[in-house]
Amino acid sequence: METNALSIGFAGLQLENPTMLASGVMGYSAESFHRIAKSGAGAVVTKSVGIQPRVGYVNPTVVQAAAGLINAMGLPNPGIDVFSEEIKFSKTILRVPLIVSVFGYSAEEYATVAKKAAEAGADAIELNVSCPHVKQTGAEIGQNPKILAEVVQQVKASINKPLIVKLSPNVADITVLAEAAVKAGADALTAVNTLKAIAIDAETMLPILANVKGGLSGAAVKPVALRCVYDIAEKFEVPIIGCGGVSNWRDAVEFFLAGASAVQIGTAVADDIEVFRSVTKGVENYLRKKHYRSVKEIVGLAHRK
Amino acid sequence: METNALSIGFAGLQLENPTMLASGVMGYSAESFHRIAKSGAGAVVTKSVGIQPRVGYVNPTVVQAAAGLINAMGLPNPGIDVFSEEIKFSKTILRVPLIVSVFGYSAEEYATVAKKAAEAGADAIELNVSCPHVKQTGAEIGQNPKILAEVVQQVKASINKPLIVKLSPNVADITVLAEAAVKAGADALTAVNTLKAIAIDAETMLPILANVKGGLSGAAVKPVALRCVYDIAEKFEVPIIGCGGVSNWRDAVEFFLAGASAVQIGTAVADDIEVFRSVTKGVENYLRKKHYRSVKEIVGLAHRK
Amino acid sequence: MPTANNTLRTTQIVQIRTESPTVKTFVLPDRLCCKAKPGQFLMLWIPGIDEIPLSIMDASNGLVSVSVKAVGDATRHLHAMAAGATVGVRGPYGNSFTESRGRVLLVGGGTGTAPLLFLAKLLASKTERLSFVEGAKTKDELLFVREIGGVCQEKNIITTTEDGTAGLQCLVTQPLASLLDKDRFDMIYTCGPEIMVKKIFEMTEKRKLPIEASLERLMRCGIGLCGSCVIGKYRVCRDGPVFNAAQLREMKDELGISKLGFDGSRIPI
Amino acid sequence: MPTANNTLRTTQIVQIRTESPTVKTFVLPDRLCCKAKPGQFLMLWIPGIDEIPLSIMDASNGLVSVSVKAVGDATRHLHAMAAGATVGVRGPYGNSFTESRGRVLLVGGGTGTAPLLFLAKLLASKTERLSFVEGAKTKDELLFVREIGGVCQEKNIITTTEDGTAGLQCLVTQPLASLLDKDRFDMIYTCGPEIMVKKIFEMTEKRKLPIEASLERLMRCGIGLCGSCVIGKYRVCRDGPVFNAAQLREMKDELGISKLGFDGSRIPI
Ligand SMILES: Cc1cc2nc3c(=O)[nH]c(=O)nc-3n(C[C@H](O)[C@H](O)[C@H](O)COP(=O)(O)OP(=O)(O)OC[C@H]3O[C@@H](n4cnc5c(N)ncnc54)[C@H](O)[C@@H]3O)c2cc1C
Ligand SMILES: Cc1cc2nc3c(=O)[nH]c(=O)nc-3n(C[C@H](O)[C@H](O)[C@H](O)COP(=O)(O)OP(=O)(O)OC[C@H]3O[C@@H](n4cnc5c(N)ncnc54)[C@H](O)[C@@H]3O)c2cc1C
Ligand SMILES: Cc1cc2nc3c(=O)[nH]c(=O)nc-3n(C[C@H](O)[C@H](O)[C@H](O)COP(=O)(O)O)c2cc1C
Ligand SMILES: Cc1cc2nc3c(=O)[nH]c(=O)nc-3n(C[C@H](O)[C@H](O)[C@H](O)COP(=O)(O)O)c2cc1C
Ligand code: FES
Ligand code: FES
Repeated sequence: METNALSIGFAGLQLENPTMLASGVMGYSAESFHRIAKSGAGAVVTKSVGIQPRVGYVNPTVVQAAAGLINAMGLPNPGIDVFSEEIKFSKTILRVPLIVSVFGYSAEEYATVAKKAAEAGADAIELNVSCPHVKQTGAEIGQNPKILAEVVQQVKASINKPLIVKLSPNVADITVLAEAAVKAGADALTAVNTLKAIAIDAETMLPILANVKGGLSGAAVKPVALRCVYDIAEKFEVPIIGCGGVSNWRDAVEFFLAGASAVQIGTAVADDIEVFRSVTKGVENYLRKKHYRSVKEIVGLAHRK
Repeated sequence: METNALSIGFAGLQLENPTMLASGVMGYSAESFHRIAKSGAGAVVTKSVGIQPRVGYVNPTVVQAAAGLINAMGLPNPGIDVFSEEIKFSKTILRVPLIVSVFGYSAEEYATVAKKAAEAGADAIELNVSCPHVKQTGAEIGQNPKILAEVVQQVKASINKPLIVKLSPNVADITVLAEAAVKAGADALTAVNTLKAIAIDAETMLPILANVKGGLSGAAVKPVALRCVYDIAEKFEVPIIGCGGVSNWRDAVEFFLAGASAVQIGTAVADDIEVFRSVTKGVENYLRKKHYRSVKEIVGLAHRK
Repeated sequence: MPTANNTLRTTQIVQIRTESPTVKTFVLPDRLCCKAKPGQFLMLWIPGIDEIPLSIMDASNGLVSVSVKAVGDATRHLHAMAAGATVGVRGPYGNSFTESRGRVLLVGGGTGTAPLLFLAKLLASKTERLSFVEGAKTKDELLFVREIGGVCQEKNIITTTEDGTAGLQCLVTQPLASLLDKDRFDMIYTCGPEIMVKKIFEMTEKRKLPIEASLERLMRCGIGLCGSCVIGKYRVCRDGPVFNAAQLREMKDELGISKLGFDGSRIPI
Repeated sequence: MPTANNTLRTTQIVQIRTESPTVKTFVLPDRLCCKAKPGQFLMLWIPGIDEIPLSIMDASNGLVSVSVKAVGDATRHLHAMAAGATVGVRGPYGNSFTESRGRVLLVGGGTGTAPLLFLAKLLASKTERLSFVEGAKTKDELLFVREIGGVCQEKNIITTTEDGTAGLQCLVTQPLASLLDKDRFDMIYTCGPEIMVKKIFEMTEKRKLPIEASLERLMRCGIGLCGSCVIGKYRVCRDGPVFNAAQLREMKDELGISKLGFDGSRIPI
């Protein structure tokens, strides 16, 4: 098998393999991106960046649940001006696409941050319109198709780079939001961000996270994330990046079969930073065993009738 | 401690302890209800019943996921006319409240079935407006506040028994649906039904469930279910029955602290039918250790400021 | 909650043997079911078609065998498969026959013979005497004749066919009455059509003999949740499929009389 | 993914000891952290306030101890707690010091002495010679003097204070130069303020001596996800907190110079 069985291109991005670091995980520094790339990731997505610096929430910001984690970091980030330097430096050492995740409190803010990120050298922009635990941004935008469309349009108009919109699973019908994003100009979709959740401690009778509510990630959400990808792929032709609970090659293959062209991995990095390599190797073996020449050939196969 | 530390009354129901069998689990026959009651349940909810018999879906109807199950039974049920006999017989042997779960394809159907169930002797009616895998009923009603209100109103007008509405977690904001249900006459809410999910098999490249999509239950969904209860309790004064991933006393306590007056248990019955007794015992010990005289005293405590 | 048993595993059929014109045995590698005990069953996924409960007929060396009668859509699809085909497996599920010593009688009808053969192999070296009574419609449908001959002594085997093409011409229950009166048995095991099981149970009850019967019911989840397989207060998938005399007594209003259909209503057997 | 370590456990403080005007030791029962190795840390939840990383100072018989300096909101709340108070624990996390034989030197500053004391106890019987250099601002803040005296020979202990109220009047790094030149050491372990660690590392580098240093960074998740604790390409929580000479060399642009602040921007140390 040629070594490029794993390479995949979509939305103007060219990936050597279809695994990416999910936003928010080890996502601040060029050295971290570099290390993740060396661990086998085909692309890296940065922590979500806004217009101003944010210190995020007090701890606890992460708590374990059954087969997953609940986090409420509160979008800590140094602001796009400071982060632009990190983007520039990253581009000098990184040999895989760097996707900058962006958030804002208005369409204008999203556009401003995205523009600066693109100018600093981002290979693509991912819009975080789905963070479930920060008020007035994140999911509040990602749950309303009209507001979402406006944000996507303004960002699209202000950058010349591929635009990925990361969707929230906390909606009644994700295809409505997907449609709004695509019609407004999204080149690809990431599905999905975390599920809105809470953890309460019986002993102290208190919510554990300082922010009370957070987002559930990890294996627990995989069946929901996979269903979101399946739902979108059933309705549109749009490149989808699957995200939620991927920790081994089998999970990744399930996402490809559901209709994803690539997968993002977040929580599983806690277990093993080399997860990108092991997933990629596993997918490669799978393709070989099944006599496929490219991962592209299996995208969406679970929909065949 | 008096033995009635666990007893709780709400919405006109009086329970000896705050655990119930969730709808759909062992939910067809009087003998099963009786056995569940003997295993310590404070009330039992039947499988959801409609106006006509339904055979449900072909197998596979259940598949295991990380920390949970995905099921798509397809609402198999003998129809309310046949089931009325089972209700009548159940009432002759059952010493805990029997709650009949009802579904329909229109407000009229819901009302008709609920009326017959009430006439046959149901102690309360639970409306299943949240089944995520049967088209044109279930979640499609439970995701739309207007349709939901209409269904609740019609049912409420046709019965003289407590009316519980079981909500779907597959919505952007569960409090909107909760509000619609309460304003339309719901006496209590059950939160929540399953999360819409899918399982795909890498080897055969096929969705596993015959119905393709199903509902995720079990420990995986607990953080989401708990958040739904917390969200509702934050906004209204309405009795809430927590449901989703309860398998031990700690889970139950977390639901009480979040604002639930009782919990339903489904998936955990697969591990141990005596789960009702062990949960109840555990809650009792907890209350004693914490010097509470009644479970009522801890309902909603996680909201204290 | 999530257990290894409940995880759906895909595997490839390694061998298919034709046992009769309507029954084939399928041999599958499976790490968990190969450790099953006689009486347990598995859920077999025929991809894209159905998932059905099947008694385990043999289990050893990483392999598990099931013997399947083609009766409908799923079983016919399975019969049409060739070695190498992919299927899914969950389990093993359910309880198993208890191990008895002394004089043991096994009574099998149809594919119900399969789990009894598995049990017989286990008991062969541990019992004082192992008797096997097997019945079928016709000679061709008498299953595992050779295998039973390998574990029981010739004189302890009785076969019956309805058309008289082999053994006695009668129902399997016929020779039982005199056998039970003539001989002392420490345990009777049975599996087969429910009418047969019911009759045998009536015979053992009359004589106050211990019995264990493996029952079949419509099964969906296989793990005690969906309620499809309920008989009386018992779930066949989880509390059974093997039930003893005390339990069978509790379900006498339904045994051989009615079962739950796909819609959960009671239908006559 | 979900591990026992990562599960938040609540537990009650069983003992509180005052070590200095600013440092208290808290003893907690915890099934998992009581098995920690020297160098590992835990995340302590102060309910309703914060959750902070703390080095494990001792672990045995079901109990774990941490020594905490009151420096801000969380640590002051902790100091205000009484025995019996409920806290939450996750961990133990991170790697640990490697066990060396031969002649070993430990250099501690401030609460950095805590994990070194834990290590010293472990190494006492296994090494040829165990030397301890400890520094503090003033006599009152010299931690664990008695305990260190219990594991190291008097002549192998050097203490320094900035105000000269005990031991030598100088920084802890001062006596080190001559010690390292005079004596042969097979391993140097250090933990304390990063400026101190940096200086010591420069000294060991000059002399080509092996070293292991435990670092501190802002930590949120403690499990290698959030990126708060990154130094160079390493996550202090997951790849550390203990780093060897080769690793310290890789982070020399940041060690003692800058760290990530709460907003993820680089701030000077
Ligand atoms: C514990 C148990 C062990 C069994 N062991 C064996 C065995 O070793 N060999 C064997 O050949 N058969 C066995 N069966 C029966 C086997 O499961 C059915 O023959 C099979 O499911 C029929 O499927 P079908 O689609 O081919 O037939 P269908 O056309 O669906 O129906 C044919 C008959 O099978 C019954 N049936 C259908 N689906 C199921 C189901 N999910 N569960 C139970 N019964 C069903 C129907 O009630 C009907 O009477 C067992 C059943 C149970 C419950
Ligand atoms: C691996 C590790 C081991 C540690 N071991 C000990 C120990 O054994 N004893 C001890 O007294 N202290 C230890 N610390 C430092 C301790 O975590 C901080 O002193 C504590 O978090 C301060 O919290 P505060 O709210 O009291 O102070 P704040 O007012 O929040 O801040 C005071 C200082 O502490 C730092 N700090 C605040 N929060 C954190 C955090 N979550 N992680 C790291 N630093 C933080 C700030 O940068 C600031 O410089 C350790 C830190 C790390 C990373
Ligand atoms: C600690 C943590 C921080 C996260 N921060 C962000 C973020 O800043 N922006 C974002 O879009 N998603 C963020 N996420 C969500 C992940 O990118 C991802 O969508 C989610 O965790 C599901 O994937 P996983 O199961 O592989 O972790 C974060 C997740 C975690 C666990
Ligand atoms: C096998 C199965 C069948 C179910 N059938 C129904 C049903 O008929 N009606 C209904 O309202 N909920 C049904 N549910 C959902 C449960 O009542 C419950 O809301 C859900 O499983 C979450 O609770 P748990 O995690 O304790 O199982 C079913 C769940 C399972 C697992
Ligand atoms: S098959 Fe579902 S309970 Fe037995
Ligand atoms: S504290 Fe989160 S990565 Fe280290």
